Amino acid sequence: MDVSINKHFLITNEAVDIQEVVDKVSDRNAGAINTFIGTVREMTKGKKTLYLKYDAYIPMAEKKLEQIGDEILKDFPEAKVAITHRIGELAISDIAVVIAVSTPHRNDAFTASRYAIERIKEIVPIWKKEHWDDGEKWMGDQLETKSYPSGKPSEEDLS
Amino acid sequence: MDVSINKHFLITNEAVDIQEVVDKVSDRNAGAINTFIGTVREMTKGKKTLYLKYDAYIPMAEKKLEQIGDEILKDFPEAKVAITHRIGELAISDIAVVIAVSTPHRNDAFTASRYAIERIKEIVPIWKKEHWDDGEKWMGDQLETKSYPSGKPSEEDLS
Amino acid sequence: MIKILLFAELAEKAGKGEIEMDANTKTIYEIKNSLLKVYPQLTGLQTAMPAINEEYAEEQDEAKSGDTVAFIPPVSGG
Amino acid sequence: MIKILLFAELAEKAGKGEIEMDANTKTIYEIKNSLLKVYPQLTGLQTAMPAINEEYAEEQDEAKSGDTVAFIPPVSGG
Repeated sequence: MDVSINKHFLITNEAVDIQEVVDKVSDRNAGAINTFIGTVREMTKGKKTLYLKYDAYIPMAEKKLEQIGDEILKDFPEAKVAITHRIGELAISDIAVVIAVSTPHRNDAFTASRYAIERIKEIVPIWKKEHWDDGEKWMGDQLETKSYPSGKPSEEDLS
Repeated sequence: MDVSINKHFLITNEAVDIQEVVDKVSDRNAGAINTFIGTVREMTKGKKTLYLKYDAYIPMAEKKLEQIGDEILKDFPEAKVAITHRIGELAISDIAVVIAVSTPHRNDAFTASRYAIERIKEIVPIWKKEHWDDGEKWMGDQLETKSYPSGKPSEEDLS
Repeated sequence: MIKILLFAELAEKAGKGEIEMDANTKTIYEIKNSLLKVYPQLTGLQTAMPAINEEYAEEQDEAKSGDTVAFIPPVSGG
Repeated sequence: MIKILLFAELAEKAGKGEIEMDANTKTIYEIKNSLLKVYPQLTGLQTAMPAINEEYAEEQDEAKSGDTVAFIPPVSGG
């Protein structure tokens, strides 16, 4: 049996099964589970993506995903968190990441799941290479809500 | 083949399959899918639930779920929405509801999914009966964020 | 004939989920009062939201013969 | 010996993802400058975030022989 299936914070080359990630946070005292699923979008600002390639610094990426889980537990001690991020070549509509957070009450599940995806885009060493029909490019910081002029997370983000 | 499987807004007696609901909102231009999964929690305010029973006014409930989908499309025209709510007897950890919303960008998926669960608790004719070891009760309004002193949705909620 | 639907606690207290009311036209308000005469235990009707043919309605709205009127207790899905 | 890891664009530009640097102790700042002498095309080092043994580090932090230093370009997971 593949032991990776039980890891709550996982980088994998395989297709991500949503149910498998959700099962890791299942809890008799969870009333709510929020999942965020990041998928490969075809069109971005009028440009057509053919496929993506993700690369990661695997051991550090898993460590940083786990750190995000720990940060969530500080705010929501009853939460359970699992995150799986796929790497390698992904086609349009493929799942890149699944975040699952269970909490007793729904507000916390939304807040924590939202927090997790923002943090992934800040501190987890994973890189996306876009392949278009007229070229390819390793993408930089993809944050939609915040920008790092220096390209670096702030001191606070790294705490 | 059961035609209900293709309904985006569904009340069902069967166990809810998360992947099946997510598949309904899959889209080449979705970059984000948010799912909210409501599960049966064992402990609420120190009281132990043995199981739940959900009842619904099925045709109106499906119509109101569809209305919620339409409301979301007004704000997010590129969103796809699917909601399945289970009725009948549910055990601890069983899934009561799955909401899936896909959008090109993640912010909208979170906002819309959050909106959907709040609206379900406002306007969709579904009722929960809690069964404890010392009794049972049809639950009233379960909103965590808002209260209706009259027990009725407001005019605005019904618009 | 107007069809009346009751749910959850209301259905349990009435001992049935469906009642047929012999009438051509009646406001929700009149239907409630008629029901309360026969089923005085249905105090929950006061906090229920009425619906006519699967759309929420108001006290003064009229149901006609052939319509379905439902009394929706405070909902608790999700 | 300090092990240097490069990723994404940095790895492509260097033509490799792993470099061994013969040194006992070096600050991140010194490692960067050494790398740029051999691989002047690695301008992206300036916006990369350094890490020592899988934890983010600062310019003035020291890596010792046996440590792994990684240069993390702006991330784009999710």
